[in-house]
Amino acid sequence: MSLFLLALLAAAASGVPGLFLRRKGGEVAAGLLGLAAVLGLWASLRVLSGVPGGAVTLRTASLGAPGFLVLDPLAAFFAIPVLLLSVAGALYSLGYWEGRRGNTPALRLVYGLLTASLLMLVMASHALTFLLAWEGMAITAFLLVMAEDREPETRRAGWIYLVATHTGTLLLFAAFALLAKIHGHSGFAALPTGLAATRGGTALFALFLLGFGFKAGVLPLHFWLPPAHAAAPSHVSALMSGVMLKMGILGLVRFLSWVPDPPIWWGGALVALGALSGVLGVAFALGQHDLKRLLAYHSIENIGIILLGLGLGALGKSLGNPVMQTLGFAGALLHVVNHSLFKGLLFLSAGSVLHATGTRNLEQLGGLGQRMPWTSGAFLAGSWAICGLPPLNGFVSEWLIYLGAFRGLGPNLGPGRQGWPVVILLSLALIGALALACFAKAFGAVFLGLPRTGTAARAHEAPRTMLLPMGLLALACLAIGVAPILFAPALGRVADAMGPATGAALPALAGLPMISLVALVLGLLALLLWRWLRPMPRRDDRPTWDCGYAAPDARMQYTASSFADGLVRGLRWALRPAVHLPKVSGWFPRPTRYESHVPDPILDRAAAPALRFTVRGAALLRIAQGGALPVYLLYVLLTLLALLVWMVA
Amino acid sequence: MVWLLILVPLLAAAVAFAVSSPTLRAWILPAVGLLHLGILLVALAGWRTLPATAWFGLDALGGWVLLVISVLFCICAFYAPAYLALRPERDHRVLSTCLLGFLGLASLLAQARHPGIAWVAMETTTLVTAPLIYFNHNRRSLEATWKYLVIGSVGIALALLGTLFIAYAAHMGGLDEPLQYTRLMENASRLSRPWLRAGFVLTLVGYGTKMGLAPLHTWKPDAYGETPGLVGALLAGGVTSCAFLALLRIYAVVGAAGEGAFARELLVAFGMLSMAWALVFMVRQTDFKRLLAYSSVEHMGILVFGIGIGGLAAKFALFHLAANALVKSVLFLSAGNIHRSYASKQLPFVTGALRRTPVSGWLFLLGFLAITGMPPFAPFLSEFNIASGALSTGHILGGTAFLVLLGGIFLAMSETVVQVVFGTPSTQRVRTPYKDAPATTAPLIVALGLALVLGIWMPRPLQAMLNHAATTVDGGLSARMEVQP
Amino acid sequence: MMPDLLIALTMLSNFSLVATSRVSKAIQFAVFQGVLLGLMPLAMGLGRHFHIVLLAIAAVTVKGWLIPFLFRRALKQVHIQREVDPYIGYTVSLMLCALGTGLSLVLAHNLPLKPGTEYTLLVPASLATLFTGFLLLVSRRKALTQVVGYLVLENGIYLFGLLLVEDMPALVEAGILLDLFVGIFVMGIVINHIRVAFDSTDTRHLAELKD
Amino acid sequence: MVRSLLPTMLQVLLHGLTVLLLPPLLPGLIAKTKAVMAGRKGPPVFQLYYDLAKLARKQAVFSRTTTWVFLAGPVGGVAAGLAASCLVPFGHTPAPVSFEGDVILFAYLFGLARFLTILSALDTGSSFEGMGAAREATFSALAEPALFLGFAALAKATSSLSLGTMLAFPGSLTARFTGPLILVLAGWAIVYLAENSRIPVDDPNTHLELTMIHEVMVLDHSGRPFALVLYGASLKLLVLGALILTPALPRAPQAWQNWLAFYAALGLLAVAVGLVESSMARFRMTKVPQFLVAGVLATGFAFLLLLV
Repeated sequence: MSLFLLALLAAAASGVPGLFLRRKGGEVAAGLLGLAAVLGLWASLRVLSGVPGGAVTLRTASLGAPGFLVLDPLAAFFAIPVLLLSVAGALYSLGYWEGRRGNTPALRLVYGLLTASLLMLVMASHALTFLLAWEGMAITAFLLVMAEDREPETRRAGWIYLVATHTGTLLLFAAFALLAKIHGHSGFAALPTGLAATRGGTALFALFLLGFGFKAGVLPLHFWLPPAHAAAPSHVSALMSGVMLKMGILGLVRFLSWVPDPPIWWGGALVALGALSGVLGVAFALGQHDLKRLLAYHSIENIGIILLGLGLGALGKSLGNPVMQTLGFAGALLHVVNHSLFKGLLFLSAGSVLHATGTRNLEQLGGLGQRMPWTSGAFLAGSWAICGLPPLNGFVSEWLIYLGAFRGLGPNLGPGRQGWPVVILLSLALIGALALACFAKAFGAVFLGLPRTGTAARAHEAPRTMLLPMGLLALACLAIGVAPILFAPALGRVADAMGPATGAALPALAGLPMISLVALVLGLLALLLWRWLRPMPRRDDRPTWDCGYAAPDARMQYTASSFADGLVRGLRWALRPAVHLPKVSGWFPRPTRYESHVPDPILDRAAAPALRFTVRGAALLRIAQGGALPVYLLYVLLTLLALLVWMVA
Repeated sequence: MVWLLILVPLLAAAVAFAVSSPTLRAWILPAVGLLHLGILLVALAGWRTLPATAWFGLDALGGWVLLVISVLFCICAFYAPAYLALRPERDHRVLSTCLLGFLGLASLLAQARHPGIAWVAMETTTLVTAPLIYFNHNRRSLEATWKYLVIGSVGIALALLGTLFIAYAAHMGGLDEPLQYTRLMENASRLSRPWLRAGFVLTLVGYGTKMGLAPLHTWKPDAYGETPGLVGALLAGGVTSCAFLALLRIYAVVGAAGEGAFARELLVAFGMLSMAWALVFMVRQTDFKRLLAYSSVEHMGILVFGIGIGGLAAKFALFHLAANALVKSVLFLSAGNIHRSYASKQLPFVTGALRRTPVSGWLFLLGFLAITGMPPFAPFLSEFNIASGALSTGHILGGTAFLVLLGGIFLAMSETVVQVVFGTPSTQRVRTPYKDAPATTAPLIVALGLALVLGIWMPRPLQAMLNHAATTVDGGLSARMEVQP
Repeated sequence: MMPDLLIALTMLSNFSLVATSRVSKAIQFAVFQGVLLGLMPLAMGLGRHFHIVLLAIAAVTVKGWLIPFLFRRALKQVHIQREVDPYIGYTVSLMLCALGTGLSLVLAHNLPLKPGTEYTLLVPASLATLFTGFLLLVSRRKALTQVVGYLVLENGIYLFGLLLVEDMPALVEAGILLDLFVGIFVMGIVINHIRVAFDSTDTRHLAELKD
Repeated sequence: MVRSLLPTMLQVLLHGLTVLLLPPLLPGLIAKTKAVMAGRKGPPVFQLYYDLAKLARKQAVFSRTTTWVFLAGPVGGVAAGLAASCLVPFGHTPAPVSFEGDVILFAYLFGLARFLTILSALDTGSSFEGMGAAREATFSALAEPALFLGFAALAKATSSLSLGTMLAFPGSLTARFTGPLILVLAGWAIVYLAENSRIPVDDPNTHLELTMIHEVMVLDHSGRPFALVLYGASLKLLVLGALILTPALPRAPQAWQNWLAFYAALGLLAVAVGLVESSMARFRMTKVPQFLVAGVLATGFAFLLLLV
């Protein structure tokens, strides 16, 4: 525990020296975060290996239950991605951000604070400490999103994010208030049996689902996410998407772990939301042209997968089906870590692309694979993992959820419940296929083929400080993917937190070592075939075969939009793409352009209009403050009369 | 002690009026502020129980409010010299005099044990603060002053009638003057109900006008918008607190008489209405000083709402009094700095404050986040506990509305604040000599620091005092029982 | 007997206040009303209490001499005679005033007096005067007339105060009276400033600040 | 121990040999069938073997735009195919590797192959290959659910998650399972045609690039890489074929009988595909999704039948 607190302090202080140092501030910050990572990981791993972690009680002006910060397995588990990604981001920023912008020291400071509040959040075991860390996280993240506040786009994104996160916080206010009413104190504790079925339990579930859903970016509460992730500096996007969203999941997980007897429909609701976020998330990703927005929508999709897992676990818990429970929760939790790893990797490599070319627009990139081989390798690894393809980590967590869902089919769950596992199966399959298409599009458009613009042609490989963290994350992905069995015991211990000894069964899964085996076979075969191809006679000075057309150039190649076109058309009913299709007429039509983009369903079609409406309404009421003193006095008189009459009546 | 607290500032006011050198006069303010705070602390340290018939004296509630006002005054006073140095063109003889006068009258009000005296103090406060609003001596400030004066006087007159009604309620109950609060509360059961209710309604409207509860708040945006941030801070944190205290005294009597339910309904209703009304006028508010004024209306609403809920919420409403005063001072003073620097307080012209006046910009942003309930600042504790108090005592509807309104207000306020603070300063604005200097920012930082500390830790005696004050307000125990030394 | 007569006169003056269009007349009525109320305690036969006599004298001096003096000064400076186009016309004002009086009777009916009090008219009269003052404040444009309204409103309150005059602490009474005076005084000053700034005391000019 | 181990060793060996040697025969059979139906002589059944041998010796030509990703397609395709082949039982002979949940791995290995093929197609920067890749991605998104619904149905019926036991269906075949089984097989047959890019979804030997799906993706491959592509395609025919055939096959007492049955069935399958190809024309691109949806519906309906 003390180690962990030390790590927390180191993280919080990481930006401070930079304020006073003229040079090397970034290196110091990275070093401190590295120290924090070492200490924190050591502490967390000890806890995950079964050593009991400690608890700390803070004194605040408010009365409360003891144990304001507790380092339990859940906390340790969620701390791991935090530490990994924050240090990776700090390293990355050395090459990505340092020296390029004016506000670097402030940014460093806030980045450290964000890490610290995240570390505090995972340990929080009391409403006040939780909200404290929660808001600390939200506000520091807001400041980081605002890093480039010279662009109006960034300011808009930051504001939307701020409003969304605060709304979520207010919902949490209400939730914790109800919780305090139930417990009599604001500490975290298991709920009494039978409460979940009451109206209070329902309200609690709804409030937590909404409050944490805002942060996790569950559809339809996701609308703040794409703009914010696109606007933030890439290493911040990595941290936000990789870790901050997961704090919403952490909240849900903690809540579910308190409930001994969740009603069936809770699991159902989670599954439904998961399916919605998963499928629509990836569908909307397909329609994006902005690389970082695309990744942001994929975060929504992965949150959906996690929710599917949680829902499965909750169903298992309420049906008393330990296998479903274990596999569901374990899969969801593992996917939390996995997603933070590969999504961090993806955002970092997207950052290098942005760094090298200065644009995020897929249609202006291309052919970067030859110019930045390492970055393209990193992005490929990330895509590989996020599509859940073996032998990387994404597959393992999805495999656990699949397995749980299939197992849920076996025993007869009773009328109306059979559907849920199938929903999970189908949405996972669909998500997998669509994600594959989407990342084929993204990777192809950015790294393959010919550069579509001069900037893309002049791109350069990123510096080592940026490549190193990507490499580390990629290795982590590979490790989990190839040897999942190594992580099973820790995972089991965390899953135990979700209910009586559920996780114990996990390491016993025969599949995990087998996956490693198949992965090895796969690698071996690939190696052999590669060796066979190497010595072949070859010449590579020819243009691409284009059916007899001699000089193919970049303008002829398939664009990202046309790649996704088929699917976007297929999903027209959901995506409602805005297509700008000018009429071409006359014998010699003037040059024209075809555009299509997919606006966000909530932000652009619901939230913004609603806001405009409200503003207009408020403008109408402004006359009440018209400036005429007699009118103001009339208000006083009328209030008085009204009250007197009300009193008499 | 009692008289020192009142007379020191009043004498200082006379001195300030006499002194001719502006700088010297400016420095009287912080000196007296510190002195007053010191005396107050000594007075609070050495509690003794007051006799029921005492005309003056400091009980937990009055002590708490006066402490808040005194601290607030110190912050503003330490800010004043630097600010007044920035305005050499304006003679501040009247300003300084009135500021000090206000401090003295606030002390009088806080220690008055008789409703009549409390009323006199309140009325005089109105008259003393009117010239403050006219500091800028232009048409706009004149209009603001006029409105403040007329609406305030009318309101306070109604409060007088209400006080008389309550006196008559006692008279009917065979209870005769002198009617100190203590006597009133101890014999509350004998008061005649109809007169008591009518009296409370009148005092609520009267003192509510001074507090700025919607729809009686109409003078507020004009007054706060046209005065220097310095005065705005004192009005928003000081005068309103005085009115709130005067109202609480009556409320305590009403509660002690068993008419609490009736009063609570009214308070909750006023709280809701004030928050909603403020929200409407915060939407797309381009003048950030008026924005702060409406935020003040909102927080007056939160205060009465908390009191109306009672129990935990009432305690944290009193706590919110302090939190609000501190953070509001930060907001008003930093807004004043930004105003100085841009020579404008209108939105399209004021952007990128973080770049033009970094310290004030950050203070403004942090102040905004603090006032909207971001932990670990003090307002978070109060707003969270008021909400949870409401929800856990069965006021589901009220609590929900409270949270919804908070959300809406955040939405509206943040839009303006983000535009003011972030972005790049428009280039064609006139350059003003103002630059952030320690003298104009240090007091703000101290205030924000206090708000921070208050949010995390509170000294035991202070907690005890707060608890006693809360019980006093709820009419639980008569004002005679004091915090022991 | 005597008090009731005075009260009746007060209520009459209310009506004439809202009916008159001349500012100077309005002021005279207000002052007249003030003096009536100042004499009230003596009429109620409380002459035996020394402090009440003092109070009466003070009230009469303030309301009958000081305040009129202030008003006349202000009137000379702003040299206006009549309240042209008020927000609410005179006839309507009269009706409203009557309505207010009726309402105050209803309210007073709901506020039972201490058994054995002979001045049953006192409460309705004071409320009616209060409403009249409000009516003037709300319906008139000239700053001066609004001050008159404020004065009338205060009169109403003073009238109710008479119910308690016997055992009201002199300190409080004096304070109230002083405050009234200072209040009017400050308003006078502000009006003067307004005249200088806008060279008119029409409150229509005072509507710059709004949302 | 040894006595029990030996047969298993043999089985695994045979399995491996089948996977390595048999596949190129299937396209030959299909082609032969089509030729016979069309009254032509047609290429020899072993044509693909000759082609592979020739290609292995030829020089490969690479476009300037390509990177290493260009080779990842063929390599990954074959590697994934081979890995997947270890998981699927050939008839009622046990698969070399079999465990709880290998179904999912099986499906995702083919996903991997597809992913890499698409990428290597995009690597050339040719508009045609991009087009093909897009189509592949789009249509497979529809084929996936059909495959998984089929798995779900079988898992429900056999309450098992290992291909070995799931596909060895007839062992536990009762009257109430026959209907669903037929539906699943029908759905999978559609998936089979789509995944192997046969008529009516795609035409392997059309000459108009605009209309191709799979063939157009490999326009630029030549020499050994192209050999791998061809071999991979035939491998897919075999492995997915095993998926369809196994549930349909009766269980024989002796291992060798099972093997024979499987080979016979495989031959029949190839002939059947040939018959389909020669009896109907390619769909318009816009029709293809509806065809695939039919597959989804069939499998889905099968699952529903199992629920009631």
